Amino acid sequence: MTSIRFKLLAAVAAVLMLGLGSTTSGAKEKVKVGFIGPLTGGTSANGLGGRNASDLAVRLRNADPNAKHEYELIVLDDECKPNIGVQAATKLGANKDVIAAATHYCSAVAITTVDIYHKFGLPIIVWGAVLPAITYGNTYKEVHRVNGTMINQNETAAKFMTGLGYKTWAIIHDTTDYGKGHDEFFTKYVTENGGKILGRFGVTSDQQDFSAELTKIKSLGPDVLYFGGLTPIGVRIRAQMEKLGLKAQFEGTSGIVSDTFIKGSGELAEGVVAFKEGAPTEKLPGGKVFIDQYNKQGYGEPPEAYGAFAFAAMNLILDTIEAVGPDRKKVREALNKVDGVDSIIGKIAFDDHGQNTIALITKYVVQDGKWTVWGESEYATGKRKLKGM
Amino acid sequence: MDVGLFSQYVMNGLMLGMMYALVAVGFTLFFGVMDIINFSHGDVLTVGAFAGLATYLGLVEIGVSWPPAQVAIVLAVAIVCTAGLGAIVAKYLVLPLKDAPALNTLLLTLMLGTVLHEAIRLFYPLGANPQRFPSLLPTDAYTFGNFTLRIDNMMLLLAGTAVIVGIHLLINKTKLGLAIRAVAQDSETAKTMGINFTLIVLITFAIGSGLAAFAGILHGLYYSEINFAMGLLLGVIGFSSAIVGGLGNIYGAIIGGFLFAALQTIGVLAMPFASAYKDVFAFGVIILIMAWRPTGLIREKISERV
Amino acid sequence: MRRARSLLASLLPGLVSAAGVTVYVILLMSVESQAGVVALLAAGVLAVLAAARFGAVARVARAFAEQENYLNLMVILAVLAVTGFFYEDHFVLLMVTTVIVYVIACLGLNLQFGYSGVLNFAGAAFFGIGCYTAAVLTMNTPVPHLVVLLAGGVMAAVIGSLLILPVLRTRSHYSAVVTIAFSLLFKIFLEVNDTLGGPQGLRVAGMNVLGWEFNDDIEIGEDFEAAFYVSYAVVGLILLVLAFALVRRLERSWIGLNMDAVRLDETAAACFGLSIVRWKITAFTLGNFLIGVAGAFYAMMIGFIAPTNFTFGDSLILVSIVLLGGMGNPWGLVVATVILIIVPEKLQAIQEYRFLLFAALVILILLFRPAGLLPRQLRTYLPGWQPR
Amino acid sequence: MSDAAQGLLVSHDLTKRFGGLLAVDSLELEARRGEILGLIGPNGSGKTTFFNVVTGIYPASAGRVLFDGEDITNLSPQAICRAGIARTFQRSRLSLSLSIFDNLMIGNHLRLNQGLWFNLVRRQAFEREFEENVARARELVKVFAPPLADRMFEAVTGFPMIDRRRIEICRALISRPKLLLLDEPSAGMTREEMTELMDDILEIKEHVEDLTIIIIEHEMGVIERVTNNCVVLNFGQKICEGTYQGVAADRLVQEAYLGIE
Repeated sequence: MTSIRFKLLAAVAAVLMLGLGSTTSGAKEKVKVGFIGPLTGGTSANGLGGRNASDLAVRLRNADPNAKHEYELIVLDDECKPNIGVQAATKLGANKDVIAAATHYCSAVAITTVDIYHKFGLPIIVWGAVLPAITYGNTYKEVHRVNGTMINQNETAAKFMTGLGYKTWAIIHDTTDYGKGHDEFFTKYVTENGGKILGRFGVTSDQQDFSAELTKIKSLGPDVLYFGGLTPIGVRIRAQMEKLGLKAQFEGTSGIVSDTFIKGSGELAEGVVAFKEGAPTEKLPGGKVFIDQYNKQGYGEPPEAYGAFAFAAMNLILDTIEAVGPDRKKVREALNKVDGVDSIIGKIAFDDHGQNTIALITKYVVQDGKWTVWGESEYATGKRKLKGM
Repeated sequence: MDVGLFSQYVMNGLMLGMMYALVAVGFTLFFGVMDIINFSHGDVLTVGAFAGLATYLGLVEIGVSWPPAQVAIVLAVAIVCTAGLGAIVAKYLVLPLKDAPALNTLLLTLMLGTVLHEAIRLFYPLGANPQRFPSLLPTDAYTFGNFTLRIDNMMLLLAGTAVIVGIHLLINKTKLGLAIRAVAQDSETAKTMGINFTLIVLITFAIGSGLAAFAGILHGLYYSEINFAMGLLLGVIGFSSAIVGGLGNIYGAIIGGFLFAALQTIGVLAMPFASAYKDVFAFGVIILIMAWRPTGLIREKISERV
Repeated sequence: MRRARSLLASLLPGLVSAAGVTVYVILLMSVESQAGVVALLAAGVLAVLAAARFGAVARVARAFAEQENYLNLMVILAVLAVTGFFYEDHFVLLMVTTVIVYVIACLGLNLQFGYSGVLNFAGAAFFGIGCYTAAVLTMNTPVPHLVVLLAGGVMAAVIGSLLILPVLRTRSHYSAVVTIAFSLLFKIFLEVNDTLGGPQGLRVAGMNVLGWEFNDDIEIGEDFEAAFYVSYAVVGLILLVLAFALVRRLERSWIGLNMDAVRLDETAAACFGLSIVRWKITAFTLGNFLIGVAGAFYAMMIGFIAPTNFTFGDSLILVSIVLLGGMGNPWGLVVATVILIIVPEKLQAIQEYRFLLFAALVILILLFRPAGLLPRQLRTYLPGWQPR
Repeated sequence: MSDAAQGLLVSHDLTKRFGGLLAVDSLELEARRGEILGLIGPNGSGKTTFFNVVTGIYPASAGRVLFDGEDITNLSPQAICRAGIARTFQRSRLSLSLSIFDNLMIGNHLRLNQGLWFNLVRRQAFEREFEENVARARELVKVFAPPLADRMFEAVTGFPMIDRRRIEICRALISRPKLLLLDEPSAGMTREEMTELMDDILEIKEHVEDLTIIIIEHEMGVIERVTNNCVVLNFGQKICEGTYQGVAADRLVQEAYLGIE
């Protein structure tokens, strides 16, 4: 009997608290928007950066006296696992108060959840997942993506590298969808451009020792070691190349364009090349403001490689809601028509599949402990030389 | 395959095997005295490596820059940290569960491992990111064709061998070792002969965990990088090695460690375009070995009293 | 008349507690604000502690033991009540069904090491086999989906039988390594292998039984519309009742006794003619079957599966549930699953600290309540049977 | 047709080696039908190992074991149980977390219907079999451990050593063996308990005709009171046999065993 009385008390307490919670809203209509990304696990650094950037977009908007609505950001963790992603997507989709969302860094999660957004009619913008099929594998009007796919990235990379005169490659990729996708598209474009793949090595994302693979690669003697994967193993591979005296040029993907890679590799990072969608944030209209504002908010984590995309996606959502009102269908229609809107990642234009078509790819090289745009580096001018040049 | 390349593979395999063997020996020591698996061992190794890194950063801060002194102090601090941690784990988490089913201890230590590496991820500054580990040893390299021999690797290999030989001598030639072996054989009898059971267990855990710190520093120096998750797979592989070799037997653990490293290396060599299968191959072979030799390659003495 | 009244009296504690818990769960699922969730959870813990202090828990337990059939029915009604209450709320229903699926899988694990002492650290792998079977069958063949559920279980059992030899020959820690190795191998294999979708995984068709399309929202008449998860929740509940009944009957038979004997003392059991091999195989295979069925059902509900769902860490969560609930107690599983699945979901505030707190909680329970939250009771062969 | 002149259990040249250690050395032993045979000897003389080889837990290194005229050497423990041998263990090996009834039913394994279909689906038939066995178990317990008959559905953990020993003996008896092997039943008991135990054993003999018992004991009082014959082992070899009085007077035995104590 005691337990019942306790529960009644608890219920009363909870109801009171609910009441208190909901009385704080001001004069403006409150509108909810969502963010989903990996906040725990191996890729959490990127997820937290994206969350902070989205949060920044919402905070800036709420501080704007001209905004028609007051926005509330609902943040959910997908752990980079498809089943957890489904839970998060269902939670947002089923909550009719949520008008739109910026979602997913991990491709395996995004590819799983697009059906759910479609089912619930929730318009979303993918802010980091790069698998082509997320937009091109369906015709869902709800699904959009601001960042480019790995197709664009590898086409540029292959053309650029063969253009420099490199002939042969060995590939190490992690066995996630990210690594395997990069392997597939890079192989395709590099072969089209006359390059040759001498060997291909899949590694698991928690592998520590790559000496067997690297020794084998050393005996194959490629000009370039292409790595399709994320920063943590990128750092390990770069260090172990050195120990084994492997002198090939190191080429990475968007997954290693981070300060962490440079911090982790130290002087070994010098001369590493990699490719990423979008222009460097500080070079874009509003990019400087983004970086200043981000630093001003005092977030615990840096924005990382895709923070700017998350910011752009969230901003686009907020703009659209301001324009057409908090209605999922209207927002969806308006997003489908986005064509040439300015943002901190450049102009955004969605094609029939909701894919941003003006996906600019920037070439980077590490120079003196910094990711430097190729054209501005001493490597481009010939003052410094890549390996084997 | 030319000689240089072959030597390179052997060298790689030896280093990897050494790392696995050091971890496996810890597992086997714990099993010997307590008949339990301490699954947090891999993460204790991570703690050791991070303690070493923090010490190094501290030393740089106060101006100690002579590498041999740095190595010595980093090792000493890391080993003392994990040895203490090991003893605390034994006293407050493992010994209280002495009479519980084996599964409880297994799960408890697994969860302890999670607590340790999650704590590093969340509370070490930028702990979620890989950390650069300094090169404290001379990095001169000699090249013979396809074979690159680095002085630091050679030193690490020798140091690892010395530690394993040292543990062997400690267990087999000293009074402490005798006591450890007595407890391992039959803790009841050992108690009646005046051996302080609890003390021996604590000392064994301290030794084993100190060994993990050593392996962690070795790992950092060899790979120049450490991260919060490095102990997970090392723990599982070290455990598998100890089991395949035969629990409670130091030689078994060493053999198991080198066997696992060999399997992975062969996996890459044999399947140039399918090397991702190398772990599938290695674990598959482990399962087959267990089917063939259910108590490990070096058989555990059956001491079941009927 | 008097009989009816005494029946009611003995039912009352169980009825009241079941109703209380139902209301509590409904409240918990409806509360959004973090303060509300924390207050409710604290109130729940205090209520249970207080109830235990004043002997109410024991009374409830006795009521459940004496009037099992009525109270089992009561619990089923409670789940239906929660489902009905949230008939429009997709997310809550997804959580309810997820809990149901986990309980089914853990019932399988419970057969394996709760009863027979056969360690299995590859629960998530066998679950994954069920999922992949469902993916392949629903997308490529016209096999009816109820048969797909069975096929998922059979596949898990068949692939599990590859491990039978090493599992039978090894004991305790040695058999742990066999399943741990399998668990790691399974996930890596799926990632590397391209025919099963590789790291991206596979699409799974939604369930369809005799033309009843599960993935469509339910519309009755003009005004009534219910979330499609209601279908999954109801069918999941039916599966759960079947699995629960199977496990319960097994426990309450000579077979359950044999399994206990094998777990507690193989040598002694062999000396009385028990075939250790036979009962270990029975438990391992049947357990994997249940896990596989749960997997096939889950895959059809989620719609897309990928290797990262089936890691060693996921297997550990399953093992933790069985241990925390109280080895060998199916009701304990239910309680532990609800706590481990629902609470972190509601406590969004702990986000990044979730794993840390989860691990610490398991350690505390193992230290201070080693037999689990609801320790297993002595076997009663027949429900409500009293020695005369 | 077994030869009445031959013993129920006969071992020929039975040898068990552990590495270099000869635990049982060319043992010739015979237990005659219906007798209680005592097996004595110092610690480590191979008594328990002999039981373990007979019940199939250890394979024999050499030699043969005949039971009821059949060769049972190296059969599985299960097959030996089926042949009609039941035993108790030196350290009590009851399943402590189970009830007395559960433990007895483990002993009764071979008489229970173990079919999946029967156990899972035919619950009414199962109910009948269950009730029958409750009655059987109660009957047995009433004879050998009357106070326990009303507490059959309590966990064994709660009972003192003497009761556990009784339960263990009941567990062995419920399968109606032809041969009962008792491994140091008096271990860890007080004087009074030991007297009760001896009464129990003699009572078993009275109730169950034709039962043959081999008993390992250190307590000479027990051996003296209950056994018909004795075999003395030392270092795995038989050094003497005969009645207790005869054996006790033997010089070899006194040297090996009694003298040393």
